[in-house]
Amino acid sequence: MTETGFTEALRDDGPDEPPRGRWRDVWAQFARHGGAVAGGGFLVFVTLAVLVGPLIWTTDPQTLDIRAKNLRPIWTGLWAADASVSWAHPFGTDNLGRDMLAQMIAGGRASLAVGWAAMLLSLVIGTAIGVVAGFFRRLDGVLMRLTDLFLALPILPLLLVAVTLFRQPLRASFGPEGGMFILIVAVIGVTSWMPTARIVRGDVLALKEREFVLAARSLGTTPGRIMLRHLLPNVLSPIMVSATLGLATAIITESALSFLGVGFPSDFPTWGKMLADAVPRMVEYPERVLLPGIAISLTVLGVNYMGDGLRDALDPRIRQR
Amino acid sequence: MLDTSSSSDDAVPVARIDGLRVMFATRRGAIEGVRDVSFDIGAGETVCVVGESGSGKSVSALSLMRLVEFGGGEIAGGRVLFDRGYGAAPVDLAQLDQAAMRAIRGAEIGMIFQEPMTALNPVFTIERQLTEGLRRHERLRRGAARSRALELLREVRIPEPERRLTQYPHELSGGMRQRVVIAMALACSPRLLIADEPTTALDVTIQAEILALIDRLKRERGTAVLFITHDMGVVAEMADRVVVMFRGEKVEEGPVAQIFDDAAHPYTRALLAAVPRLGAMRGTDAPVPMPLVGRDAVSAEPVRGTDTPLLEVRGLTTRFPVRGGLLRRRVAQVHAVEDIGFTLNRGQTLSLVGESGCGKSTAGRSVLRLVEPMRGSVTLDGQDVLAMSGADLRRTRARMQMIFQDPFASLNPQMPLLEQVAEPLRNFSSMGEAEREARVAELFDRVELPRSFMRRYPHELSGGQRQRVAIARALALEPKLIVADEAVSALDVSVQAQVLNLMLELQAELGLSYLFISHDMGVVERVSHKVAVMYLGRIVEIGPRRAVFEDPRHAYTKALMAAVPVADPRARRTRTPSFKPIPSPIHPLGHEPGPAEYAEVGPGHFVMVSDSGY
Amino acid sequence: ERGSDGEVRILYHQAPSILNTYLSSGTKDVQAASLVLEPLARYDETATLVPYLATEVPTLENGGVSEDLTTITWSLRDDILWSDGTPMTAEDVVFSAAFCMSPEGGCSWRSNYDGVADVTAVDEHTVRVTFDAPKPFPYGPFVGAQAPIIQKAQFEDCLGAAAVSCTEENFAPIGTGPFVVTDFRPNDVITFAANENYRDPEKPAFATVTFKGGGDEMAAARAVLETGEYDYAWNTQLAPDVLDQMAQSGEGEIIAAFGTLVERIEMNLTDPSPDLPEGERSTVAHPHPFLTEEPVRRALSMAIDRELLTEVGYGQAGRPTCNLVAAPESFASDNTACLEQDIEGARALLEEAGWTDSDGDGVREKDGERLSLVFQTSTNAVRQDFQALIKQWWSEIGVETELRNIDGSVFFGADPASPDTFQKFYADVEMYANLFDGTDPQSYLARYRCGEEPKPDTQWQGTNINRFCSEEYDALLDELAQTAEPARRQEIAKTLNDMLTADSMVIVPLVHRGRVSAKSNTLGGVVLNVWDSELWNIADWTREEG
Amino acid sequence: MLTYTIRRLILAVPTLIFISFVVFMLLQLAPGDPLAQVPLTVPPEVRAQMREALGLGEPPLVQYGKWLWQLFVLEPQIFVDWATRESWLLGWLPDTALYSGELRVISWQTRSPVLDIVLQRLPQTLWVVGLAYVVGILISLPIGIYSAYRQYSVFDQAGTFVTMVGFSIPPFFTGPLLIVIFSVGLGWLPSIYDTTHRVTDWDSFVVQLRQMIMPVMVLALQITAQFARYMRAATLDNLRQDYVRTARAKGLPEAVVVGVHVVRNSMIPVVTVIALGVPSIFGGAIITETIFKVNGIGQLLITALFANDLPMVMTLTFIFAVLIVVFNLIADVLYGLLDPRIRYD
Ligand SMILES: Nc1ncnc2c1ncn2[C@@H]1O[C@H](COP(=O)(O)OP(=O)(O)OP(=O)(O)O)[C@@H](O)[C@H]1O
Ligand SMILES: Nc1ncnc2c1ncn2[C@@H]1O[C@H](COP(=O)(O)OP(=O)(O)OP(=O)(O)O)[C@@H](O)[C@H]1O
Ligand SMILES: [Mg+2]
Ligand SMILES: [Mg+2]
Ligand code: NI
Repeated sequence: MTETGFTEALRDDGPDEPPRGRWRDVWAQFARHGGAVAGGGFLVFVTLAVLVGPLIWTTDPQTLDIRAKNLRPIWTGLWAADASVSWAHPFGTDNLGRDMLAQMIAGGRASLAVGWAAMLLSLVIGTAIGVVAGFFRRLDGVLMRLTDLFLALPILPLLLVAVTLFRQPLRASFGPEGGMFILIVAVIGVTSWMPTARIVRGDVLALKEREFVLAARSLGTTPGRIMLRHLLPNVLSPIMVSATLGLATAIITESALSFLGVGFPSDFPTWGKMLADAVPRMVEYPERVLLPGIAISLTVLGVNYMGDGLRDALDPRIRQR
Repeated sequence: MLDTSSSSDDAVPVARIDGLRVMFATRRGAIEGVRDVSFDIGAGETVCVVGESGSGKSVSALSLMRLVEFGGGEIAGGRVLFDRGYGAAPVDLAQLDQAAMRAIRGAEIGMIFQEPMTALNPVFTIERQLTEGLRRHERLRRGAARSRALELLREVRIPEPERRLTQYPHELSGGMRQRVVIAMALACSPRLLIADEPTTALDVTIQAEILALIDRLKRERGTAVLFITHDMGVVAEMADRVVVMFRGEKVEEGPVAQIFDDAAHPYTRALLAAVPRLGAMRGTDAPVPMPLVGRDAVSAEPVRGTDTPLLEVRGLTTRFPVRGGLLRRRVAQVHAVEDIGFTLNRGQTLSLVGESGCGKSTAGRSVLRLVEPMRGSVTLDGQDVLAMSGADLRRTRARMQMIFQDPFASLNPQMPLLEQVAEPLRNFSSMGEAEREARVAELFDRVELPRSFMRRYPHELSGGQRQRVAIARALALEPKLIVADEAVSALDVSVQAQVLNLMLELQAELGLSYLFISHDMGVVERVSHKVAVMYLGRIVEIGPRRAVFEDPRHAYTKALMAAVPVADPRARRTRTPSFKPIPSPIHPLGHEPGPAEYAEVGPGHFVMVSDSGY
Repeated sequence: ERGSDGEVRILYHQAPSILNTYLSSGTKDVQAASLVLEPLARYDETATLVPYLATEVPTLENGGVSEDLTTITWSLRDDILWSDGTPMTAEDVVFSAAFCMSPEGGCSWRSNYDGVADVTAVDEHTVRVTFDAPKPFPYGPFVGAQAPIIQKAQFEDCLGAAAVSCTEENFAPIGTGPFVVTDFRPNDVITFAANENYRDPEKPAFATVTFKGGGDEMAAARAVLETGEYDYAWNTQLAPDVLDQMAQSGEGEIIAAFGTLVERIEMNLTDPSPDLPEGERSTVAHPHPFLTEEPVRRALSMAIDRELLTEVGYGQAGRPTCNLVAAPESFASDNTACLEQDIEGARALLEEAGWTDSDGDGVREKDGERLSLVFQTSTNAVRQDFQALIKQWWSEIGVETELRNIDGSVFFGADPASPDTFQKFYADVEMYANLFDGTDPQSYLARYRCGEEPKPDTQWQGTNINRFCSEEYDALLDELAQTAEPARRQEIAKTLNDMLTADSMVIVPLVHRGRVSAKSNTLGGVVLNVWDSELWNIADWTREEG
Repeated sequence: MLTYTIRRLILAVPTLIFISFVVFMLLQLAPGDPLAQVPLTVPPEVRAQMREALGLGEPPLVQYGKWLWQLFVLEPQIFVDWATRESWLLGWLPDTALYSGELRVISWQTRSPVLDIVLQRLPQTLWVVGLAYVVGILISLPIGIYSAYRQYSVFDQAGTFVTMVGFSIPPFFTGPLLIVIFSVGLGWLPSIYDTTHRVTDWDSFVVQLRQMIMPVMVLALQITAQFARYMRAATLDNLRQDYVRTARAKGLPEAVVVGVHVVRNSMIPVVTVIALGVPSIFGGAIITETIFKVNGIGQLLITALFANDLPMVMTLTFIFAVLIVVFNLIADVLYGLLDPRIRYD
């Protein structure tokens, strides 16, 4: 090494390679996470399946074909030669002869839509309340007591109230299914934001003591912008975790709601409801619980892994390492 | 590659590192942390390892303990010979299994870690942590271990050792904590003591005490000491021999005097040149940029500034409430800043110095109203900052900015630098996206950062670069006043020198005024026009830098000056410094300390004559 | 021999919450209490009245009922002891009536005492009930599990409003039945022990009864049929294929019997449109746009395959029916016309009535009105299957259906604030099941009297769910109330039934539902009785070797 | 710390009253009728009378006031009377007779005091849900710690997989599945929980154990899934701390370094999370209790809800709210106790 080599080294040294585009970077990091890619891939697959599925598999999920009831999935033929199977219904049919494949597709669409929407809603509420409570000391007490209140609220009466008060107007403007969708999403969202709020608040309490928040304040940044631009991106990781758990809870809660009769119309399939409906016959027709059960689990797992990967990818510190 | 082989071959060294190579497996593949490093340490000898951050000092030390493995590293080559005494042949630690290592760790090699704040387990008492090693290695019973722990605490001169045993780490001050860590390392009377930057995070006063302590141990027990630091002042104070490291390699080794007087390697020379030495500015009035080896000659023009006042602070008092009781009423107050006053001229620098907790940061923040002062007046450009309403204040903030101590902490880790530097512009001007970007690019040029860095994130930069970004951000609105709160304390010496030069350069060009907060007397001497020494919330002495440094009047100022290690091995101190612990700044409600009274001892040089608590 | 057969375990998927029949709120409580409390007479499995605590059933013939039909005189057995050993007297009987008739008491079975003017103890073993008007069917008071005798000594202080604070008494009434309560955990478990003072020294054969509540039909059936943990499960109403599958385990069997329960679709003759102002929806002020047309109603009925519904939903436990009063045999009309599904006929009928699908969207319309229905029912797996099937059939005849299911506690509740009760009927058609107690359908048929419809003025209380109104019908009802002669009564009842069903299709009966319960193979003596408590003859139950 | 606790407790009172008021109003608004289970054969006039008898005619605010009075004045009196009369702790005190027979909080379904029923239900809920909680914790913590210690190992990956699947499968499926396998198929375990069973000797203990296994496992699966994730995250955090290196430098074996130093610190956040979950034990696990007929608090609540038993729902919800508030507080206090750095003033 030359003399100037050593003394030049006194200059700041940092990575020198030209920076890549931010999103390219995010993608590169994401792609490195095997689980994330698999999870994301599965989600894309499922989403595509439920969106374009009905175009390919045109059987109507609500059509009853009572003569073809209780058909087994086509693959049962592999080990039980005498099983009643039909290529017209590759996943079999239920006890009223509705096509399981079509129901899986339609049910997936409903479950995923409810799951995502409710999860997003609860995240938005939870994060907003958490950030505000953590940031403004004066609001903290009130907001945290509000959280307690919501934790203590009995969900079932709340639901019934919501259904009573809002079903008719929502039905009038969005149709029976659309209205119910909004109602369900709202109810699940409104009753499940509390853990997120608590976690986010905790993190914000710690974050706002960090110097960069003070720095932002000294730069004349308004509290709103501080929360939005500085605090929010830094609480992404706990939010991701909440999101994963939230999606699972939302999908399952939806099924519990239909179970209680406050959900979608009874002939409107969702994965959760298919699972619940199939439980009494799970010995004779295990596929009817397994299909929706596996679909829910894989979706949740997929979101979990994708969340992990996304969290890593979005954090510039991890991204570079 | 230069090679200076060990000079003390007369006795069997306690430890000998031979061709050490450490690899880290990272996501980007294996990287070398340390490359072919060799040196040895004899009994009763202090070997100092110096070098920039990231040069492999800690990795070498951790390899000696075989702790690198737990950090994802691996000793890929070389030998680490350790003499276990009793005349037995030295063992190669690199080959030992972890079980055998456990018998050596703590018992025969003790280690003091870099961060006293985090090196102790926060949830266990001092006793528990101190006796753990004793009970394991020496199989002491509880009572015996306890008395041995007490002995150790006395040895490291901790006041009230009995009480300390039952306390938790956070209840001790940084200095005490570091002494506990030392006591822990010494517990089993190790033959080799590794001290990894034991004082970097501490005040000069505490630092002086700890250095004295380690030195005494070495002399009294004949312990071999491997001392890691990047502070040349400390090296001069402590070392028998010095090993200079650079980017994972050893570039030079030699006796301390030789290194300081006649460094062979250009890197060593550059490093030494970058150290602001106390006394270097003796006889001058105005700050001058530091001459740096290897850099284009910076203009050595002194920065004089003007004599028109920009900022006038009078009777500024800031107290923090201590709440208690059922209703969380104020029960007492922390008198963080108590009746301070000073005037800062345009284009000049006023430094606030003092020990940790004396209220420097609070003073700086009060001026910007980042904390609400209780009373007093702060006049910027003739406008009373304290009287302003929210909106006015926000607008005024455009004229006064702040640079924080930790460049990493003060930048949002999740935001690209462009955004961060553009933030004040976004807040105060109606510039368009493109215009803003152009302005940021200009600012990057201004602080000598490549424009390509605009799209990076803080962690992708080195410490010095980050601080430049912070400076760029502070400059974005072309403020008149910058409060620099320990703005260079966290940086490597060489980087620190560059940032200091940059700040001086900007001052000369833009006529900036700095309120410079630091506890590093060397730095303060280099940059300030005026100096205010703070103690317990008050300014005990204030005056032109030259007057205060060359003729300190207040007893506290004198003690502070004396505690600063001098980067000159011949000027070693011999006496053990002893400092009074700082009294508590917490007073009950209604306690009104008397006003600060000053006597003018020279032109513009005031010394507090009323009781300062010192 | 009493107590020789050990324990019998009974499972009710709805748990009893109180053991005082008069304060009970549902069948489950009445049935649990029937182990302890007994009436003077009750119906057996063939719907004939048999005396219990009385020596015989009073009739006109034996002079127990007065010629003018206003009094009935019961003579009590003199060998009846309460479980605490004291004898039962006429005073207890008089008290029981007083208890239920006290206005603040909130007696659930008050209607059994309707029209009672006075109850007096003629002597220690004779009680006379006087009605304020001739009562052709005087077997309301003290007959059946819902009107048992309670002990005066025990409940004396619990009359009227004080009834609710008598927790101990309500939880462990002293009775004359085969068992006494040893432990009562509301909504959970009751344990009974054989009554030492029971009149038949040989009975009951079981020493103790464990009466568990909770869970669902599925689990209840499983516990009897598959795991054999329980001996008897009440109302194991499940899809027939599921039940059959379970029964194959060989632990137990399914028993079924038919009462008066009929699953039906009710047509709303008023307009439930949400566009109407609140308070006018589903009131007689606004007739329904198309359900008032008889051909439409008939077509809807014709499109339904009742055989298939029965097969899917009830199996052995149901029969397709065209009658509102499907039992007892003597009162059941012989309609069978509706049993045959006739999609083509239905289409033709609609076509003829002017309902055509002119715009080709699969839904018929006339004068801008589409044949589009909201079809509501309570949440229940079988009902949802029915809804799906019926929706399908109706779509085949060009009728569009929106399904809605509502939680039972709301649907069958009477909260006037809720838009979802079956009384409010904010839908075009709704499906549920109803029945009448005892064997006489008079009050049941009287529900459809003009003016009995739920409306805002009456807080939406009312029994005429369809808002049916026919002078002819009302006149016949009046006649029925005056008639005592059985043959004539039956004839009138059949006519009334036909007016509601076969003639007008205002009510579309679907399935005559039986009661299904599950019993263990080792349990003997079980006689399923749908006219009274299912546990009416528990004194005769025995353990048999499976 | 003590004053902090007291202050929070004082603040809790208005909070709770407010919560109870909101819940009450919500229940008032909710459609549904306590008489829904009364057979349809009962005529409307009788229903109206029954409704009167339940006190439903009164204005809501009066009902609410009554409930408050009953719960906060009468019930404590009864408790004091009982304590001085029968409890072993205070039984020696002279008997008090504060309660003089006013109407207590009466359930509409059972016409009996709500609190008596709640007390009756507590044991089985605590046995089953509580045990599941304990089992869940005992399983999840080691899994979490080991997963973190061997991050990205096969064990860690498998742990993640299993816990996520465990979390995403609803108990209304796992419950019947277990019953079909273990009760119907194998006949090993009872499918119905016997709440009257008393443990007196070894055999009866075995019986109790057998009947608890399935509900406990179903619940524990979900609990394990959650806590294992928390524990793993907390341990990962702490493994990176400097004090771990210090501990190793002392020559401590890994078992002590991880098992004592790291775990003790990682437990701080986890313990508070655990404390926050405790109210749910008392709240019962509605679905699981119903499936196995445990008939605990959860089943009580759900039946009360379906029967629109307002006083019962109200009281249970209120108790639940109290627990939530109290355990929030306990979590905060525990945090302070476990972490000597935290001090509340
Ligand atoms: N766990 C690790 N994984 C990967 N790289 C590491 C790890 N620890 C250290 N390194 C790398 O090894 C090199 C030497 O690091 P080391 O910690 O020894 O520096 P240092 O001289 O102690 O610096 P400082 O003064 O900042 O403490 C650095 O480049 C660093 O990036
Ligand atoms: N927000 C606050 N609330 C209460 N007390 C505070 C607060 N900020 C600072 N203090 C107290 O005020 C005193 C002065 O603190 P300050 O941070 O100004 O010291 P400093 O001189 O900057 O120290 P350092 O060199 O460690 O940064 C200290 O005793 C500190 O504990
Ligand atoms: Mg280091
Ligand atoms: Mg400071
Ligand atoms: Ni049922």
